[in-house]
Amino acid sequence: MTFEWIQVPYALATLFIILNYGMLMTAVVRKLAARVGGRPGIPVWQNYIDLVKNFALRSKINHGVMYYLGPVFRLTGGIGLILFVPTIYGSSWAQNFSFSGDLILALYFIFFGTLGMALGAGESGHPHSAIGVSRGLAQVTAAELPMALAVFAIALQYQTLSITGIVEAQQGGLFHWTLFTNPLAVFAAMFAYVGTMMRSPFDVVLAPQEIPIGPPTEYHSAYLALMQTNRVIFPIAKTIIYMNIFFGGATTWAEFAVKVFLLYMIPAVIGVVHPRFRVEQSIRFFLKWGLPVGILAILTV
Amino acid sequence: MAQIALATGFVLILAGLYGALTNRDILRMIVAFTIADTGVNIVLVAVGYLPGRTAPILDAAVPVAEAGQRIIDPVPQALVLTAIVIGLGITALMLAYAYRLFRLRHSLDISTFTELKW
Amino acid sequence: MVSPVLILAIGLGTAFALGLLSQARKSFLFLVTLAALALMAAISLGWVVALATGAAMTAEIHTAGVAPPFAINLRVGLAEAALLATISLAGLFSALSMREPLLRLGRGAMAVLLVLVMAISGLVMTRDLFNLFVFIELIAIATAGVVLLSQDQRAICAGFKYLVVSQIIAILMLIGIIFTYHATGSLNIDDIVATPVAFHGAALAIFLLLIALVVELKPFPANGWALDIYTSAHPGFSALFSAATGSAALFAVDKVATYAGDAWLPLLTGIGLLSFVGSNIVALRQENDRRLLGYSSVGQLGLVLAVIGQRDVLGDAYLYIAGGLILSHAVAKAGLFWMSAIVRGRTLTDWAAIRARAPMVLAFATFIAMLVGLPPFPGFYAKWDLAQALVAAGRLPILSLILLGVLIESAYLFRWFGYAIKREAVEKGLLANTVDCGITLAAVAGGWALGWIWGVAHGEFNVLATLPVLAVVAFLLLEPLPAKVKNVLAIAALLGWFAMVVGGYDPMRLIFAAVMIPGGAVILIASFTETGRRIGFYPSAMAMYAGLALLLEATTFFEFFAAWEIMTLGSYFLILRGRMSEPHALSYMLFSLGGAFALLAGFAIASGGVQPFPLDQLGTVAADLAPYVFVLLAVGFMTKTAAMGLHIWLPGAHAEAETDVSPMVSGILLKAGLFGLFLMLMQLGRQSLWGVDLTYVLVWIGAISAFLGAVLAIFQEDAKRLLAYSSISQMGYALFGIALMNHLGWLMAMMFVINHYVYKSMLFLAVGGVYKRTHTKLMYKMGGLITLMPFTFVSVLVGIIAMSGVPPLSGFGGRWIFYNAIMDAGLRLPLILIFMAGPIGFLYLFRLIHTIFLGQLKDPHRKLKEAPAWLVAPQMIFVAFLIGFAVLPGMALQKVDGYIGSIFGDQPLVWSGRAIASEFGYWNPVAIMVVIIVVFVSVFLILLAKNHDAQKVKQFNIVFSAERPYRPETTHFAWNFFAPYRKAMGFLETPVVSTFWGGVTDGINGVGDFTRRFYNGNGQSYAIHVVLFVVAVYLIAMGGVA
Amino acid sequence: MIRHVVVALLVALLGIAFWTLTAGYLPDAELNRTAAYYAAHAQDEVGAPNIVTGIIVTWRGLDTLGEVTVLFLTSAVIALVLTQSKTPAGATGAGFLPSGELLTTGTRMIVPLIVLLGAYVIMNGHLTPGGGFQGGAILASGALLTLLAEPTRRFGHSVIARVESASGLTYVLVGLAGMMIAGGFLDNGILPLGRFGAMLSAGAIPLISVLIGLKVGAEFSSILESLHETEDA
Repeated sequence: MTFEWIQVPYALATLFIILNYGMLMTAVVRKLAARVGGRPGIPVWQNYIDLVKNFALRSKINHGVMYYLGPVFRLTGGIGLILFVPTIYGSSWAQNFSFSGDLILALYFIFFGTLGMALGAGESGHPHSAIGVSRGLAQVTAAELPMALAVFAIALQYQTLSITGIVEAQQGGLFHWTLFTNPLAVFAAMFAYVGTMMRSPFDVVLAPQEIPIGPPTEYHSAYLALMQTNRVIFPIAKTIIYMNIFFGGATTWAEFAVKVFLLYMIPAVIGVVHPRFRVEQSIRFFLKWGLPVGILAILTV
Repeated sequence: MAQIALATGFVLILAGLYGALTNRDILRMIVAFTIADTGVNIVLVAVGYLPGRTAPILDAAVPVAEAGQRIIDPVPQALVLTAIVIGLGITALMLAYAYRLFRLRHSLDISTFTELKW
Repeated sequence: MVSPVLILAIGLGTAFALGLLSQARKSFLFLVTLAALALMAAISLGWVVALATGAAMTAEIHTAGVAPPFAINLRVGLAEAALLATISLAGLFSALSMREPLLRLGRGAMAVLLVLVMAISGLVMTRDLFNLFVFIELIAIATAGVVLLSQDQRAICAGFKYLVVSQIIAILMLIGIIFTYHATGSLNIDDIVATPVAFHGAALAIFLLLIALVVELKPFPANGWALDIYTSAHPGFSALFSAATGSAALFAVDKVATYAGDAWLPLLTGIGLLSFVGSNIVALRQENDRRLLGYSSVGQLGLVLAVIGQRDVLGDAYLYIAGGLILSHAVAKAGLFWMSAIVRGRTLTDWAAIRARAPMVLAFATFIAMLVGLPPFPGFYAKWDLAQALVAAGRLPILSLILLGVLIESAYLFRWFGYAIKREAVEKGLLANTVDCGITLAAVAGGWALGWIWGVAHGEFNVLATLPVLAVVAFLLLEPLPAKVKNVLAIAALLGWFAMVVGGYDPMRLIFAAVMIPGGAVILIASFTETGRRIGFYPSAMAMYAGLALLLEATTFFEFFAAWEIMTLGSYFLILRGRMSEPHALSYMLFSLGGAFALLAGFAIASGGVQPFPLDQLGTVAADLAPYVFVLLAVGFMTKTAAMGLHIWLPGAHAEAETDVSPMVSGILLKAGLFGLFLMLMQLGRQSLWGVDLTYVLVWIGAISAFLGAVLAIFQEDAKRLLAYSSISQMGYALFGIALMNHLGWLMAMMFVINHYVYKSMLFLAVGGVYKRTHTKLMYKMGGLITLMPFTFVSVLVGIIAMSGVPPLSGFGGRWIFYNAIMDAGLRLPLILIFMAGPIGFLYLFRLIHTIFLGQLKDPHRKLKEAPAWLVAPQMIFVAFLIGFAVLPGMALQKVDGYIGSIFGDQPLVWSGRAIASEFGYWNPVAIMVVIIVVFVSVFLILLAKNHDAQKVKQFNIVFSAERPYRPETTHFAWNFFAPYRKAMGFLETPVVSTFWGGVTDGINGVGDFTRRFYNGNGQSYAIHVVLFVVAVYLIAMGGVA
Repeated sequence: MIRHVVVALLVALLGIAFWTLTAGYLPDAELNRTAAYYAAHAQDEVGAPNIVTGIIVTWRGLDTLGEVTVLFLTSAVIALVLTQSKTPAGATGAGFLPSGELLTTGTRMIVPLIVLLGAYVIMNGHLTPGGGFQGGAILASGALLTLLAEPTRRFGHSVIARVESASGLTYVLVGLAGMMIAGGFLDNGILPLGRFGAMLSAGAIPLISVLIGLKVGAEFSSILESLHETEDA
């Protein structure tokens, strides 16, 4: 695969679809969660309203260069992640720029936005942002571990690191999915998936933000808009990766929509029924439960 | 005969050593060492002894031609002379040291001179 | 050539003649004495030259006009001549050192000194047993006399103790001599050798004679009397006592051992080793400098005695080895004793005073290097040859004991050196005067000259004749120049050398060379910040670089080992320069030496004594030995890369070093270990020991280092320590890659070589710059420096992105190759640790940048400026390089890839244009970079369009806990940054390894402290010790015979 | 007490070693080759009927030079040891009673005889038992007698020292002369061997004996003198 200019509009189109899908889906999920709790919840277009409002805000302050660039890093991370991963298997136009690199690129690029955001929040000088970052990073080290092991396991299984290659190997029916050919790896990876979706019980990272003076209030106006944008596309991007390597990928946009939604519901469902872990508890949890499964996964491939 | 002389020498050496290692008085140690030295000298001379022979001086009694059959071994005698002188030198030196040590501490007990240790 | 007997005649004649001269004209008497000693030295030096160049044959001197064995004869061969020269020179300089008491006490004292030197010379020359005895007694009496020159009243007690023991020695020796005479009918040593021994008491006679001579060597533990002399006598005399008397007594033992026969050699070896190891252990707890030197002397004599005991396997090398050790000992010990005269205080820490005089520091360093046997001094060559011979003869245990002894000795010597460099110097601690400094420097010159001679004589490789080492010497001489000038010269030297050698290297060496040599030059740019003369820095740094340069040039085991030691020595001095680095430099040195000894043993086993052994023949080592060679070499190299378990020296050493030294020792020096590992694995390949594949063990060690290094790094509060632990982790990755033993693993390790050099150097320089401004390394005391030090921030930012492996910077390439490598490897479990280490690395890196540059600016830092331009400049070079390397990794890697392919015979990577593809995946660095930049710029433009008019707010324009904070200290979240992590994973922080090594050192120290109580100070007890020693050895020896 | 037991044990063990030597000792029946050589060549090589003197002065001359040096050293060192703790000048000998007339006179009579005997022993060293050491010791005994008889008496230190030094230096020079004009260092052949058994024979042996005698006498006297001066008041 090499670069052609036509890929640029193709990629933008994919991006547009995913953005809108994400806007709606996250709203739906929040609404569902509210209903479970007996509240009416938000309208499904709430995300659009917020976005427009935030872009339109005129009061804006600046704490410094990194503060300014933080949301840029963040959103670049989200968009880049989408662009580096093929969205629809077999589609000639939804391959994005996946020729740039394989699964490893995607896995490591996840950290790009996290890092930038953390730096930006750090420059605001607000202690809560630092505390949040500290907690988040600490938790992610343990949470990502089963995922890394699972990825290694399936890379061994399929003898490739190419996402397209992995999806290709899963074609030909439900039971060709990694979910069934290598359930241990998928199980391990799901620990990571649940653990990094910023939902309960693993969302103590966000706790400082919930007190109404955390980084989200430090970030406002267009900054917040960029972050919000990222907030809807980043989980989708991540879910796409999981979908691609564990759940047979998607050959059509419809399949994409369904699979992503279902996958996204997993942490959402777990989240509404579980209370929060403290960070050290979640670390221990991942080491105690996620890690052994991951080890089993790589040992049994 | 030679064995007796040797044994005497060795007994003196051992006695001297025992004395030197058990007496705390420096002067007694020195005396003990001279006893041991004497023992050594006796051993030296005894080794040069050949039964039935005479002193290694070529005079009327020992013609040059017969010297090889008539005299005892002259070498230990020469050695013992040196050994005696050296022993004397060291003894004198030790006495001088003993004097200095006494002047330092007004004591001749060797166990009091232990500032240097470890 | 004049007859060597004149040496005796001059000494004696002058001693007698002094009595005829006027007592009043003391200076004149002293001049006469000096002239006599100088004449003796000149004669013996003349003989050394004549014998060494072949201009003269070994001189056989008959006295009384009668041939031996009937009259006493003397012999002067090369060994004798060299010893005579040492003795008379030591006598001459010691006379100068003792000028004050000699002038005070007059001609009697001078005569005694002359006779002493004469007698020691006679002891060396004579071939007659009884004559030997006479000379020994002369030495004893003269010693008792010269001891009195000390102002120290305790010297009198010491002299008496010495006399008591002399008596015992005399008794034993005389009995031995007379019965030997009885058994053989001769007193002539050469004649006895030729005569068959009939009398069965002869063995006992020989034993008595030998043991008497051995006791004369002050063997541990029967040596309290000698130690007292070292402690209390005038240092000038102690120098003579150690250097001249000791060497001559050793030579006497050697003479007697010749006729006693090989059956006695094991006994000598045993006593020698006991003495060497024992007295070094006891010395560990010694705080008095001269007594310490005494212990060290005893130890060194023991070492040479052990070498004498090994003469049966040393063959032609015997003289070279024993001579190298004796002369090193003599010169260094004499030099140290002479030096001790200029130090007023008597504890080791008082030596801090010498710091005021740079040449004295050089002297101290020279002497210690000589004693420990580091290049370029004779002891080094001797140690190497000794190890070769011992291993060839299958005497590995003896070699191990010797190396253990050397290690313990270096522990206290380098600790002492550390005191001298780092401890508080007391006022007027230096009794500096020209004469004492002069003779010390003469010893230094002698040491270097001997190093040259031994190098020439070695034939294979003369360390001092190599261009890099000559450059080091040149920098020693250039010390008076200003630092900036020297810096220019140093950079020029490095670049020049690189330009000279670069053509001949294979791609892998080229990468290492590029990192080590021009890489060093880039770091040296930062050294332009230093003003003044910066004494000591450039010779040390250039020594390290010289070692590295030679390491790459090495073609034989010996060249490699020599280079390794030079590098170690240079880096030790560099590290020691740090403000608080005294203990860390010491532990660095000890671990390095221990590692070097493992290398020494490994090389010796591999070569089986064949010299020179080409480095690229390492693979030909016998299959049954190869695993052991593997283990030893791997341990040696891993000490340098600070693999877990052998790492405890690193954090302190790297963290406490100076700003521009940290990147050198971290970014560059660690690569030497990797280079060694590459060489080793290239040759030896996979090896198994007891059914375990050793490369798997290395993989595990690499993984554990990568993981634990990272975990420990996140808990550090000190920025440089954090970076240091990070190095352990990074080297663990590299070790892991090498040990995978596949193409991509090696490529990944090579990538780490480049990357780690760049980002670690950059980060150390950045943190160093911050330290220069804030005067603290504790991160929680900083904060918010981003606006004040923007360039430094950029370099840290780029550094941590690169190090964490986040695209698009070059660290990602390493990760990508890593994943491809492990796909090939068939290893699963250690990967878990590696996987975990990755994100943990992210933690400490974030902490580094956040707590220093972000968060709240502290009040004392409000007026800080950017780091000095000279510190920023190399960082910017690194930033540019990192970005360039990220886009175009092929510029460095493609050739290496091809080269590694030629080793493994495969080519898993396909380089097409800018893209790289492997069997499993693909990677297009240019595309990644372009996509990210385009997206980033687009998003940024959107933000700019909306928020270009954002209002800049002040530092405390935030709300926290419902109020506006006003104190940065309470608002900056920095201390114990990863508290939850500590709660969850803190058990990994348990200092198991430090506790282990601490236990080892405490144990040895404890043994030393317990053992030295044995020296209770009572002269009679010492005499009993001697008799006990004799009887014990007798029982052991007779048991051995039976 | 423990010390005594340990030492006794050690000495006993050493005694076992010595016993081995004694028990295994067999006196030679014949002179060994070294001794035989001396017996055979006493006349033609050194020309001294007293073989022991021949050995001491010539064949093992270097030992003897060393031996002389031992005494030289001892006297020098003792002087060094004791100069640092000499009794104050004014107090010297004050504690002694004056010796009686009888003693003084007797001493004056005997000392010349002693000196004469010493000279005789020295001069005949190569012919009869005796020699430089023995004679020197006799000479020194004269000095001792003087010191004992007259405690307040002081010898001229410088005279003794000069004799000591001059004879020592000459000894070394004689040795060197042997190297120049005869077979080697300390060869007695620098002077003609003369008639075997005559007073002036055996080459340089009588000369060396005299030098040794003078030196030994001077050194002993010096040692005695030094020790004597330490007497506390």
